[in-house]
Amino acid sequence: MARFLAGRLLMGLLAILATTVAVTLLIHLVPGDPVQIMYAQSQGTTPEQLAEMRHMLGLDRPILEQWLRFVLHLLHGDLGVTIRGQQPVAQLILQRLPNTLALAAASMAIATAIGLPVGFAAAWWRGRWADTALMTVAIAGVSVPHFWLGLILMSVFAVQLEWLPVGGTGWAGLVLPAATLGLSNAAIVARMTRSAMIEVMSQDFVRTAYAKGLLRALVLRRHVLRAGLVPVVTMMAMQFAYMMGGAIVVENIFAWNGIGRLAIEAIFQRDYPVIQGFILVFATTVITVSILLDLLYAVLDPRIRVRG
Amino acid sequence: MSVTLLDVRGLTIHAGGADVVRTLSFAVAPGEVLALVGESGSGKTLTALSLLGLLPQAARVVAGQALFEGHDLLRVDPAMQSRIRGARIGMVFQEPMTALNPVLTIGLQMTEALRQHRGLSAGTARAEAERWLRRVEIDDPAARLRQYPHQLSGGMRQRVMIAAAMALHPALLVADEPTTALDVTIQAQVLGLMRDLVREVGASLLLITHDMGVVAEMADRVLVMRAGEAVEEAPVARLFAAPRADYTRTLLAAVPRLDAVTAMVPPEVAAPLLRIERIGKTFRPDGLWRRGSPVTALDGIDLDILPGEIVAVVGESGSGKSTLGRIVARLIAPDRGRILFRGIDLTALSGRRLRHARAGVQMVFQDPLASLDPCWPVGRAVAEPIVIHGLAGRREAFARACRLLAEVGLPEHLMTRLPREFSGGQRQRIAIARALAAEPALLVADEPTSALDVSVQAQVLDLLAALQRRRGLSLLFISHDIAVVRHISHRIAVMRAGRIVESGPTAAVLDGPRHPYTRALLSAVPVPDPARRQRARLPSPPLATGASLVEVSPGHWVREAAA
Amino acid sequence: MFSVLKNLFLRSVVVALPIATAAVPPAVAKDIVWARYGDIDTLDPHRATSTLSLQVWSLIYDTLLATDADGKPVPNIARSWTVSEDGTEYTFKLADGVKCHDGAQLTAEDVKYTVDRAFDAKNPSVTKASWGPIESATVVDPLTITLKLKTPFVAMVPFLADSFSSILCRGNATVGGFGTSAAIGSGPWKLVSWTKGDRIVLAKNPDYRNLGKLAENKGPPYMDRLVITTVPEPQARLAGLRTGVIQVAEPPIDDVPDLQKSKSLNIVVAQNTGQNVFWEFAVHRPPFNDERARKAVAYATDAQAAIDLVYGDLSLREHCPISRGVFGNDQDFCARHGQDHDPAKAIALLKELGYGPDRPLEVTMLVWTGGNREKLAEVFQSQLAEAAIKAKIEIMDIGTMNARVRQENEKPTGIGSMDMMTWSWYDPDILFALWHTPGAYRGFTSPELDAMLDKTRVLADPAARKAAVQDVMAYLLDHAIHVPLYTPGWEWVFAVRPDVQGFHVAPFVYPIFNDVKF
Amino acid sequence: MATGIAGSFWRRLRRNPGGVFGLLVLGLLVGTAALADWIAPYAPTRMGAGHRLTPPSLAHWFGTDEFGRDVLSRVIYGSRLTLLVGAIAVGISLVAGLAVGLTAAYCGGWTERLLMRASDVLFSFTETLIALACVAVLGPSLENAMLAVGLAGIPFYARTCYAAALVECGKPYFEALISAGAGHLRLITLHLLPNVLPTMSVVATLGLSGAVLAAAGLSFLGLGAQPPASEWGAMLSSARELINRAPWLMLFPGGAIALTVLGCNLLGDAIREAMDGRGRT
Repeated sequence: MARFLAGRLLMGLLAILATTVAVTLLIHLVPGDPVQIMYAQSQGTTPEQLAEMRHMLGLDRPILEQWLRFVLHLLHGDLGVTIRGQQPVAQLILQRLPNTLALAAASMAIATAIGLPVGFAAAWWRGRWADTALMTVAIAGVSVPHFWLGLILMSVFAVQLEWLPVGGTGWAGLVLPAATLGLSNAAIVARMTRSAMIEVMSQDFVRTAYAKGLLRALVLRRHVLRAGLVPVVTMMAMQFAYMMGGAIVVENIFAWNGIGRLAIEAIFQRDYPVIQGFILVFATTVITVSILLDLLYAVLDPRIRVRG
Repeated sequence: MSVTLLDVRGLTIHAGGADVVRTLSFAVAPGEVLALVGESGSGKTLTALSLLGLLPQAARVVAGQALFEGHDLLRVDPAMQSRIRGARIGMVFQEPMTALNPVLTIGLQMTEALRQHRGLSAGTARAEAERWLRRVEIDDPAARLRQYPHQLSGGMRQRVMIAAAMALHPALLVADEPTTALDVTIQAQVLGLMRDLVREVGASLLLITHDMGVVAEMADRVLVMRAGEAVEEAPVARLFAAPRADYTRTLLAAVPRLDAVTAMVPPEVAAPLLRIERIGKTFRPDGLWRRGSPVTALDGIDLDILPGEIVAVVGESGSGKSTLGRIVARLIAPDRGRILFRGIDLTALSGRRLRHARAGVQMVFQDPLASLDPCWPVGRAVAEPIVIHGLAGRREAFARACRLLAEVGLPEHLMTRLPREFSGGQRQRIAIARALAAEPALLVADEPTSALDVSVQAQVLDLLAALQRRRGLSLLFISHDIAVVRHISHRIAVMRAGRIVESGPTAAVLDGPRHPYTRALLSAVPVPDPARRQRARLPSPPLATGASLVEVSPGHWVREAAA
Repeated sequence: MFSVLKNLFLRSVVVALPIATAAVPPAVAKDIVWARYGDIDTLDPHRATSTLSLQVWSLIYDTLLATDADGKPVPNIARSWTVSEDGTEYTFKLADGVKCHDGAQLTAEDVKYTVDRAFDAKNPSVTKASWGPIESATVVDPLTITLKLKTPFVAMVPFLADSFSSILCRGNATVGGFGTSAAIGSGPWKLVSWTKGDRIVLAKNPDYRNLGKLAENKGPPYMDRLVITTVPEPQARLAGLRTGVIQVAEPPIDDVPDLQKSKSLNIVVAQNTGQNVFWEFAVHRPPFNDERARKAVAYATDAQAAIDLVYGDLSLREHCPISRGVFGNDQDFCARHGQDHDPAKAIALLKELGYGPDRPLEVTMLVWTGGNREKLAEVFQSQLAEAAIKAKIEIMDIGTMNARVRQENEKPTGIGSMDMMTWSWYDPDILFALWHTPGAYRGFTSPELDAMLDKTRVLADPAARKAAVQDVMAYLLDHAIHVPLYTPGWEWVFAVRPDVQGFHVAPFVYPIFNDVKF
Repeated sequence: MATGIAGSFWRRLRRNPGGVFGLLVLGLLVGTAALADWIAPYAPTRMGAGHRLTPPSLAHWFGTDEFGRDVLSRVIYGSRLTLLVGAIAVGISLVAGLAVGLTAAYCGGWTERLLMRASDVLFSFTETLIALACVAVLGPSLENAMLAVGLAGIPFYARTCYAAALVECGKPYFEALISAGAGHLRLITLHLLPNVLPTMSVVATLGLSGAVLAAAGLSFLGLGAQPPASEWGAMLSSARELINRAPWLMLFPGGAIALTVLGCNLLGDAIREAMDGRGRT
């Protein structure tokens, strides 16, 4: 088990390092002169100012040195400053990261709370009308674009019924975006849980359990659920990453002040340091959470926890 | 207690649009061992599953009765069914690797049935489980109960299954091919164990198998099934001595007998076509960080194959026989040693020269389902090696492929069919035809018949022998079944844990085995003759390392234990 | 509000978050919440020009003079002022007892500090030119200051009434973080905190006395705090207004007619905004170096139809380069010189230049976000398309567009570039800032235009100055250098909750919160 | 013979209601895109075709938008953009995914480990982040969005192709061909590819729905289609401001996206079921 985790941690670190490389290169992939574009977005574009800007960003030095500089600064928690207003990027992102995480966590909670039981019920009544009904709803849910669902929920609950605020911060502001993201992902969780459970129910050891004369409920609770937990947990890791992706769009609909909205603004303002910071923080968050869930996976699956 | 424990009358099971079991009737007396024998697709497994109501969703019982202790098993309500299952009828399945829940401990999976059926407390149930594990010869049972299934070998898991079933003192134990997935030596021990336990508990045994040897070893009475119908039912002695149905007779004839006389004429001695010199191979788990322990598959193998000679390599799983076959066919590279084929060292070749030279060594595999590319019509598949080596133009290659298919007994008009439209036996023939297309000098056959039904097995073996004689091919025949090898090979090499323990002419080795492991191996092979049932089983000796091969008689080498 | 989110994050990341339907946390009692679509650039009046920033400066700082309801300069901190004969020396008498937010007395020293900082050699104010050619600011006594000019400059007096000339207290030099976390002025509201992109919190300045501003309340504001939040989505602002989380905000333009009918919110439309929205071109390269191309765009544009479609009656067609309410504006005069909607003329001019339906004139149209301008751009895009002008719309925020327009002007090559520029000013001197060499965006300049513009700065007599201004406007319109479209254009519509009294908007879109009560 | 397999495949597909519905929707989409010029009642960019913001009526089945443009025509022309973006994005992902997956499975050793680790890392970033990063670098436009969605899909296609190809490489027929001396190119193109394509066709169909969603998402954020393009995502974005006055405005573009995605999903599932029949010989 320790070796599995050490491997997983090392992989995570490698992935984050790869991200820093990608992020350093990002600014050079921009067609045309990035500094010209970036600087054009703010005051003054005289050649000396451009040169001074290029020097300040360190873009005139060789790529390797730039990367080392970037990593060194990263270790000191410094992600450079924004082009517009010279605000430290790290502070700007860390100020908003909790909002995105809260949204992703709330959506995960909703998606799991709805998705797991529905998926399980569909697997349990496989082939019967309940299964087809639930799965038809699920596939419709998967097909509805979450930004459209967001608009519909906003129109009904915030504009017409005025139960909830359209946007803004605080608990009330979180309900609609989390519902949007949670509902649209609940369908995916349901479909995945169903196929995972069906796969487990068709295993030989379930048939052995029945052959031992165990009661149906006991077989379900002890054998199927416990064995089904492992694939479900692996699914949650991918689901969280998917949720973070969805959060970017939903934040823009409901004016939820997370890093997603910050990223979109930065793209429009071509504020590359902010974009670089965003990509790094987003990737690191996703990787960290997947490692945490792998930890949970390793604990649940004795084949990894206990060496053969 | 009525005279019969289980009375099945007119059982009919419908699945996939057809009746797979038609009006089957049989009875099992208390304490009796009834064997249900038949080839794949005969419906024997479905019959067993229907008794416990475990039929897969696609299948359902349409007619018939199964009276057992006053209940009709086919129509009993779920509450009663769960009281009968496990408590009155135990079941053991074929595949030990997946029969246990990987995420639960052995202890929990053994005690849960005990606690439900006999209301034992956790402590007494655990003690009972421990007692039964010791009874099925599993060491340190207390520790084993805390372990997980992946920490036990296949044989041990099957023993756990049997212990779990018998601990409930069932009246009837249903065993569906319990030892098919196990090695010969372990198979013998598990069968013996099962017979003793059943007799001890006074239960009856319904044994489902396709292996007549196992039937001869275990059964009191036999029911032969074919395509869902009963063909013949008789006491085991009479069935083997005087089979009445033709199908039974062909079945018995097709079973290779260990004691059959070998009539192979050894070729005259000449320069070896293939020389395997000190081949060694160790598999290291890949991946930068997963430092698993390296596994030594081959530890210094020396073997010669003369032109036109059939050499059989026999050993249990993990002995390295398949690895050796794949190294000879240059599918994997050895760590040490050389392979001299017609004097050229295959291991040194690479790229275009390797691709040309290796045509001389072709391979036939075990799994007929995957031996042919599902997207290619068989005609084109057989012609491909010819096209690859430019031995002939496209049309000529096609014609030659027709001739090859005819040679392996397949009519010409099937050329354009896809592999999925052929049976296992036919597909193996096509695979052989493709191997011959490259006009090889040596054919490496890795368990070519072990996935086929017994009757088909015999035909393919005869085909191989005939082709070998007619074309003067050399054949490296790899198998775990000594009986199969008996009447096809000139020489035989017995392998264990990556080393050859004994090799020599087939008759010499099989009739006068000198190495203790060979003797144990031979004693474990089930002989399809009920009369020779009770002979003693020899235990396999501990692994001897460092000993060297000594020639005890011309061409007969034995690895002596270290002096 | 940030603290709520922080512990929310700690609690919810691992454990699945239980959706507590706790009641919405009540806003701190008695806060006025004013939601705007964007945030200020900086609190330092010498480093930005956006209206969003100006409005906040007008709350924090005070000015020497003030503007009355018609936009005329009147005394404020400066109780009176005298001008020398040759118009190059102005002396101001300051009111006594005016206090800065840090408690210090506001004296002539503070005015001198502000002027010297605006003319700092190394880092001058971006609006240095608008102060006029000030040579020196000398403190005569704590309540008297004299400004010496190189040449006469009549536009300085209206400038000193505008928030660009906010008086900075001396304390700002030493407080640290001036412009981002500190801003000491003498205005009705004190700075408490600024979280970029989220909110600015201002508290009541208890020592404030209204010496000339338009508010009826002569003392400090009635309410305790004013919170200015950034809520880019119009629908979010509207919903905030409805649920009471927000008191004052710019509503979605499209919903204004319904709001006016339903009376659920009071709609306040700013008058005399001085805002002017106009086409501007990159004149140093083809095609817009040729006057005919510029005129073609002017003829193809139907501004009246576009603003009817997008703004209904909230905006008016504007013919002059300086909008209604600014000295020198004359709709009829300008209409005679400009190019009104005439597609046939546009097509004819383009044919002369070799463009037609099969070879359309490709241009980029730069527009800045907000105020439904993207929608207006689409309308113009389709109007231009009918005259074989293929416009690719690029949307960005105002800071980005200012820099981009200048960059396009300085770029010698590339496809034609035009932009929908917006300026608001209280005095025709804006034309000097825009079109006098070197020009705010390094755009069109010419010697005869420069001469005409110089005259507008020196003529003290109103009639003479008006004639000079009209010469400049005629020149700009005849050569299609400055093609006026409509006014007002941004942040001129406010929706206020019915229970909020006393809110009104001073000329040039300065909201006044001193009288607000609810 | 070869049609034998295809014949039974189509029979099974026809029996699956989801498959039929999926085929119908995709047929409708392709038909609408092809015949847009004929069936659209008005030109998509013609302003003032009707009064502003009128609800669905006989003259305008889907009503009119804030410029008086006919929403039905814009949705019809929008189908062209959606089909174009979806097809090209899936094309990019599929071709690149196949190349990476096949090479990794066939070569093994370091190439395999390198390629697969890289795609795992990219996969963990989720498609949205990769698409955003591409658009941030290339700048917002429909073509860039298409490229971004295409690139973002590669890790998923590569992993699926790698898994399928690995299974084939392990099969005896493959090893027999190696021992028969078949060259690398021959093995990959004539044997690996045909056996991997059925699985990849399922991935491509489901991928199409993913690509359409992702592209619409980007346009919704203003990073994809620029005005006056009548791309469904962009139409939804402009409908957002008018949610008060014209709530019906967002129903039709959103509905069109949902219908297309539903069609692709159902078709993908149906193909997978119909194929499993063949897979389980």
